[in-house]
Amino acid sequence: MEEKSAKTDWEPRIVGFVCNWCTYAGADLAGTSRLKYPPNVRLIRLPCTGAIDPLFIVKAFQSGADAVLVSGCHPNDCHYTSGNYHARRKLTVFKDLLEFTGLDPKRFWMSWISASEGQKFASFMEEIVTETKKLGPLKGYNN
Amino acid sequence: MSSLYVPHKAIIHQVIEESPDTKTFRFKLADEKLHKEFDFKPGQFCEFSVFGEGESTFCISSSPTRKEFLDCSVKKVGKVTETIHKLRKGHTIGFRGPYGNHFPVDELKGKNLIFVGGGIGLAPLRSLIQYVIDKREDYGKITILYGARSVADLCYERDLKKWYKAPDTDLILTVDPGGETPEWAGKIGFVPTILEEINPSKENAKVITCGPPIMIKFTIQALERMGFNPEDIITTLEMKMKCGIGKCGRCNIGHIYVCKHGPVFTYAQIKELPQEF
Amino acid sequence: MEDIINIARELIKRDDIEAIIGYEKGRAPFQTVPFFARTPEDCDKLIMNSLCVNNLVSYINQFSGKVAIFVKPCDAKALVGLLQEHQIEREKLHIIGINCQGALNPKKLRNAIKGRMVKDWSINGDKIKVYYESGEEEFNIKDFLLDKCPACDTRTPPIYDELLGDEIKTADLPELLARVKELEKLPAAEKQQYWNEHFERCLRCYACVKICPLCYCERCFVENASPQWIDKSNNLKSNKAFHLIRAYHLAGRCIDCGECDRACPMDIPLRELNLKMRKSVEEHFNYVPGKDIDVPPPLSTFKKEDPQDFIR
Amino acid sequence: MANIGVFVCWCGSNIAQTVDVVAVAKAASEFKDVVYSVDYKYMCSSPGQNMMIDAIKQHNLDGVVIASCSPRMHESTFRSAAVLAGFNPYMVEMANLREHCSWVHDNREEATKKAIELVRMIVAKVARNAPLNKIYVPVTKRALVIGGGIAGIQAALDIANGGVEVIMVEKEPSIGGHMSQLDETFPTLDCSQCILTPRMVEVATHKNITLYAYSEVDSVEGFVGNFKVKIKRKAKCVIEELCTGCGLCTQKCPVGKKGEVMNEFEVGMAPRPAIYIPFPQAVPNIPVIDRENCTYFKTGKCGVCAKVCVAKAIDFNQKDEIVEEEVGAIIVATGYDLYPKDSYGEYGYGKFKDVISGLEFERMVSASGPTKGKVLRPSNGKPPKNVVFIKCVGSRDEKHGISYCSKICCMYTAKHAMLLHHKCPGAKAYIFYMDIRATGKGYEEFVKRAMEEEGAVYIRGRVSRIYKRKDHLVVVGADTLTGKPVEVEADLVVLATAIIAKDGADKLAQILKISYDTHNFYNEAHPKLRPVETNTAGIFLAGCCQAPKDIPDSVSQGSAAASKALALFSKKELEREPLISRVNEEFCVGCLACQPVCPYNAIEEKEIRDRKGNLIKKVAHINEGLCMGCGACAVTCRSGCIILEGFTNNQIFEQINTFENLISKFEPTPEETVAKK
Amino acid sequence: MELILKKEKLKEFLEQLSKNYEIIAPVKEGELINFKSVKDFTKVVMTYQKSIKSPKEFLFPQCEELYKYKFSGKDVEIKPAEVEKKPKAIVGIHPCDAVAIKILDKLFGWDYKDELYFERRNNTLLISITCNTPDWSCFCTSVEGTPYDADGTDIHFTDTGETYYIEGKSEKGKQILQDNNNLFTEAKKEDKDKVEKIKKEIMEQVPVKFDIKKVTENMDCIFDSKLWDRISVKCIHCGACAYLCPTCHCFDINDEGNYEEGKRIRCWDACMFGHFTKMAGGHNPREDEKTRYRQRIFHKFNYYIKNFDTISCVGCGRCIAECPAGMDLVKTLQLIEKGAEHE
Repeated sequence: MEEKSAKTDWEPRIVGFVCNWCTYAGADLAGTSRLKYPPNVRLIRLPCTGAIDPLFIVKAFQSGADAVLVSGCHPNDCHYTSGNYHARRKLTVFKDLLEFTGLDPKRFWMSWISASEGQKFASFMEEIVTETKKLGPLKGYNN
Repeated sequence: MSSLYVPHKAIIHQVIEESPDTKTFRFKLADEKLHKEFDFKPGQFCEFSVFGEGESTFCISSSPTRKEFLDCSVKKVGKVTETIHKLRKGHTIGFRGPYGNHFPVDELKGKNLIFVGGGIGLAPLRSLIQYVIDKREDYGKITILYGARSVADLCYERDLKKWYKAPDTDLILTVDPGGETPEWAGKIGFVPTILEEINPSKENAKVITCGPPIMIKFTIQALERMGFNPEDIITTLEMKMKCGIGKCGRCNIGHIYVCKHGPVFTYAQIKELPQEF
Repeated sequence: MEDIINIARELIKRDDIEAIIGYEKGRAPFQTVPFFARTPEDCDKLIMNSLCVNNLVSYINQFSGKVAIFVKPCDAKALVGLLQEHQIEREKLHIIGINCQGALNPKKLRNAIKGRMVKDWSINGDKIKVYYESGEEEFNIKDFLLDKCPACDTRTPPIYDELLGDEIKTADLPELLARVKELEKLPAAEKQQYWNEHFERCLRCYACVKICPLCYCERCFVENASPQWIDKSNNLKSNKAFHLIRAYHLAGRCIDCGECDRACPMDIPLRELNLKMRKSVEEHFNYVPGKDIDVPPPLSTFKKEDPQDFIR
Repeated sequence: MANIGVFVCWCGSNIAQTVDVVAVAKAASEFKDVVYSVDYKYMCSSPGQNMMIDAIKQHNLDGVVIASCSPRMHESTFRSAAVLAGFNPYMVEMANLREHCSWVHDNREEATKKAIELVRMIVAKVARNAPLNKIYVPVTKRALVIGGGIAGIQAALDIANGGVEVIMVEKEPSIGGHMSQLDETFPTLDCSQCILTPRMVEVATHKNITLYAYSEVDSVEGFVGNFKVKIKRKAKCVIEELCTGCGLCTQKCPVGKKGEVMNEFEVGMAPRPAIYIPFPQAVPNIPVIDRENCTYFKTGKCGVCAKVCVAKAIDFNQKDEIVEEEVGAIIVATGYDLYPKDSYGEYGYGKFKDVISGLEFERMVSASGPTKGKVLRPSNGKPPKNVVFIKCVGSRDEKHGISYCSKICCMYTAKHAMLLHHKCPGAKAYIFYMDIRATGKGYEEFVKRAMEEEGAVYIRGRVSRIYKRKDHLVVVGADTLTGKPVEVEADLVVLATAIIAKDGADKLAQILKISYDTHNFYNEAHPKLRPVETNTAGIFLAGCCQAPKDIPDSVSQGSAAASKALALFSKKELEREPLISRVNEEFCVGCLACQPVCPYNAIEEKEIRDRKGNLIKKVAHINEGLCMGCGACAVTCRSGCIILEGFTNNQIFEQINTFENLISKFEPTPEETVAKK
Repeated sequence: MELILKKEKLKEFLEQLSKNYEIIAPVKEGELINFKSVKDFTKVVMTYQKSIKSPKEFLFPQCEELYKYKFSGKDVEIKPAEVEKKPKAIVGIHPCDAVAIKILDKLFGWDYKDELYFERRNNTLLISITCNTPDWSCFCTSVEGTPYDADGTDIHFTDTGETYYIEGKSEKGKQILQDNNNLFTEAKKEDKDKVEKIKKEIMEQVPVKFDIKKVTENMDCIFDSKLWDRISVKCIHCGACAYLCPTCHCFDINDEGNYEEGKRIRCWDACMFGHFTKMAGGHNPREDEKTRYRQRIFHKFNYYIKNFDTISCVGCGRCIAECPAGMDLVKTLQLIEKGAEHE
């Protein structure tokens, strides 16, 4: 671990769980708009943020993610009317739990990014990567 | 180190679809020399690994008299078997074994053999049937009664055709009522019923049976009615196993470890066990 | 004590009651264990005192017929949860409510007697009297209360068919979430260290899961092999994942009976995790579990105006 | 264990320029289960698709990964192509190397590395995919149209003319909507009533249309092709079959004479009786009793209407009634409301009688309106000389109002200026505006005409306040073009108030389970490509319930929605994507935590019984017709008994898990190295 | 060979020992006593009531890797696990836990010799100590054990107050004592007498609770008794008893890893878990709580005798003391002692 963090070429690994209708499309828009952001993010497409289980997040940390991002449609815009509201509740308490057990709050991000917010997506990715770099590699989840 | 649990690599050579939910996997140990030296007895089982999924226990359904390949027949029932069913020619699997006891091939010499099989339960019998057919002169008359739910569920079609032609061998096939097709020329009825119908002689005979628990239960009842001694009825038991070598502690029925003392038992032995299987 | 035996005897005579779920004295000093009375004679063994700690409601579904059950406020809150989640049928229950002024920690008591052989013990008011082979000793009950008890605001079961005694109101309780708030103040690294040390010890015996009245899943997520979310290896990585999700699954549902805490052979402070979830749900969604049968659990519902400060 | 083929697309140079596609294909060929890996210039081209089809056959593939653009772009393309190869389309997945990689990164090495990982994740996912089959559900060939404005009327007539039965539900006593309130319509200035009324009559008389006026949708259950709708028919207290529409009752009704009840149709500018027909051309032409204001209902005495009705059509005992209808598609055309009167205090609306809304002006200029078509000052009943029109009242005002443009105000204000000119010769129109948006056919010319031929004075700028000076209103503003303050002494001020969503639109959306935006306008499924569909299959949108629109747009959307519905009805059975949730009944404990999270009410309790009929347990069951595959239930289930096909836990798990690969486990970890020493 | 070690010299002894051995000894963790690999020998707690876990995990870890696998193309690479070679000394093991290791030896050694276990086993030195603080749940004396008889260990300690009375049991143990001769003094007769007295006193603290002969005799005819229904209702089917038990040895074999690589591991399993014997098709020979609890008791007090000529219970009492549901093995055995008829 120590060895890993000492390396200067360390790049954070970020997993994003995003909904198909808004954020995934927003990321697509960032692409079509040729906006640049760091290549550290791997998105996993789900139909809706409502379909994101905290187990996914834990598993992502276990699998070596240094930060996890959940993003979906803005309130009221959910393709399935309420998935994002359910996700918001679930992840509110789960985020509390993660923090309570010592996870830095800057390692778990949640956002609403619509299909038209390519710019927001790109700059958000930029920010997450920058912040995660400041924190260094995550310890305590991947042994 | 820990060679006990480390499987040999084996390569799938052929996948045969036996029935809608059963496939036979024909494989060879990757190490040629090891494959040549590998020996087992009919009735023994092995641990079959799909790396990343886990191990599953299957009997070896081919005969040690035919050494080119090893066969395992697998019915799709759970997570591991589901993945096994996705295997194709050329895939690598893990294999350890053989484990457990075997059919008493020496004791059976000179006896008339009656095989009663149901569904995928024919797999362990197949090993023995091939064995005795290959050593035909050592054994007496062979009667094979094999049944399945429907015509499509009958396994080992190619073998059945060969057994049909084997010397001094009777092959009787049956399907459960409703499972027949218009072309079906075999019997229609449950295995125990057909067994009583064909009424094989118990003289100098041994019965080897395997199939679903309910079939075994009624077959044994039928055999008892027909006057067979519990000592002359041989079957194999199935329990959940992990290690296969009498350590992990889940396949025991009473103090008997199925993986070590079994899986082949006579009905006389089974009667003595706690009824927990 | 007479009371409960008489009540039980009357109940068991009824045709429709299969068993009475209560407590009997255990073999160890200060031990009580769950007991299922099926005959009037059995009923004589029933006891009820502040050492009756087990939450009995998980035993209800062991019986196919109607059962009578003695419930402390903790048990009753669990009942509310189970009724809310369709796990038990109200008609198949006769609930005898027992007021509670706090239950005792038998382990603490055993430590206090320093290995002396105990002949018997009895509880009188706020004192517990211990009879040794020779001599006796008296202890103050309040020094031996279970951690969950001093701050508990429910002294009378929220649900019952009959109640022994009168309803008790509470006042001037210590802060329930004091410990959680204390832990919250720690810097992230210290929090992580604190929990890692605990999680590392976990045996994965699942006593916490199996004892929990609200963990009734037929297949716990940790047993799910498809996919195997949580590795079977008991290393920090998977232990932590297990405990995080266990606590999360109880968010908005845990009624703070503290059974997980008590059951854990490795002394992992599971209740602190559960309380954190309680705090979170109460703060954000203004919901306290174990009170209302007709309200859906908070994580199965939402309000448009739920807080979302942390969402960007 | 599978045979997976990986097809890496160059997308011309779109991907290949930034990502070393050859390296990606090579790396993929070494992944577990990958038996075939290739790169190609344009995978989506016909030769590209054929390449996939050939490989499926040749290499006996049971999984395909197309590493190209976004699955939102071409997933259906490749899945359809797979079907041609006799291959299960759900065994095809896409890795997004273009939008999520080559287009957003510059560094070739890093982008290639990322591309390889993206492919690896999808390969791992596909290995867990299972073949799925489409779901087929029967269709009820009837449509429900909610709202009888012009959009609803158009949709209903188009569907009915297509030979399909239509149920139309209208909240008000008459259909017609806002269009029936208008006088003349831009840009042709043809009479609104003249073009609308025949269509209203057609609705009433069409053999395929059942009209429920004075009714509301109470509940909707079911799913596309199979909706069960409960409609509340409010009691009219008039027996429709008997009523001849003679109108005697409305004339004799003692209520309303003193202006205690104002006519909604006249935007409160004229009184109406308690039993009334909203306007003379109403359809159906049957009066209703407004029970709140009826003396009989208030005091139990009166009953004049019953006494004068020769047809004996009055029935005070009528009750609200619920009727149930089964339909296969629903068109929502519930229209709009106007921005509330009292919101703009600085314009004196409500305070000064001579400040009116556009719609009030519209009624004023209407020949059938309260002033019989004369423009009169409400304060003194005299014709005005100077009239100030203020545009964007509420619209485009994020601070006080709403952010969007109400779209029609530019045009109708120009129209109003013209009508003023026609009806009040000599009166002068001053128009305060922010921009002029005249984008329709003939619109720009229309505005120009208002300016140049009809003498309307356009002042660019906002009005800061209006105050009363003697008999006049002084409108104070600034001309932003000249940069000078402007003051107009007006006799009448007309506010072009914003269009807002219909009151109760959110409630109806919840009944219909369709999504709506922050302004309560209904969301279309796709802003460009699916503008009349909602995300709930079988429910379509028409008119202003989706966003502000003018009449031509509303009508075209009505027709579009109708064509969508007719297309739906053209099939015997509906094909649905099988990407829905399923319950593992073996482990479900029936806690039903999943039930309240389902936005489609697709989860029911199901009893599992043994052969003898004894109840074993109750479990959750998902109605596959209703499930839309959002997956909320799947993650609510604590024991993981619900899986979402296409996004199963196994698939997600493998995707996440693949991630771990960076550190090879064959190299000892630092801890292991230490331990060995 | 009997020696005396002054208590303050224990640290020195362990330091000497640690030159060749990794020292595993009981230490305090919060309220618990647990065996740990120790470097700071001042932390070692030789006199303790009951360690929460038995030290069996140092021979048979809760989780251990059997081998690693990695796919490359269609092929799989397999790399068997290796056991670390450094010898371990388990210091301060109570006699019950020491006896348990002998019991485990039998299982791991029959037919197929479990190399992973024996590699560790043969590399482990056992230094036992007389248990002078038994608690209410202890019943070693009822299962033919004693709190002081540590058969099978290498060196045995007895805490006599100020000193440890030390017996060299095995050749290996004796050699170690010899090598560190300078730390000890020769035991005298009065020391011996003192130890005998201590032993007698402790024996009194652990009264015999049942006649194990009678229990085991009765087992065969009690299998179908209704008793099991009654006793097992209380059980909540966690694995606490099995995981804390020094003789329980059931394990599971699993693959852990990702899509392309991973390891096969074996980890403890417990017969009280519902899925323990559940087969892939759904059939479970021990479906209900009754059969599972019965299996546990029979395995320890009947099947084990039939296969290995010994019961597999050492009377440590952990399963009783730690059972969250208040299941009491002693009570169960007392019922069995009374026979099937008495229910």
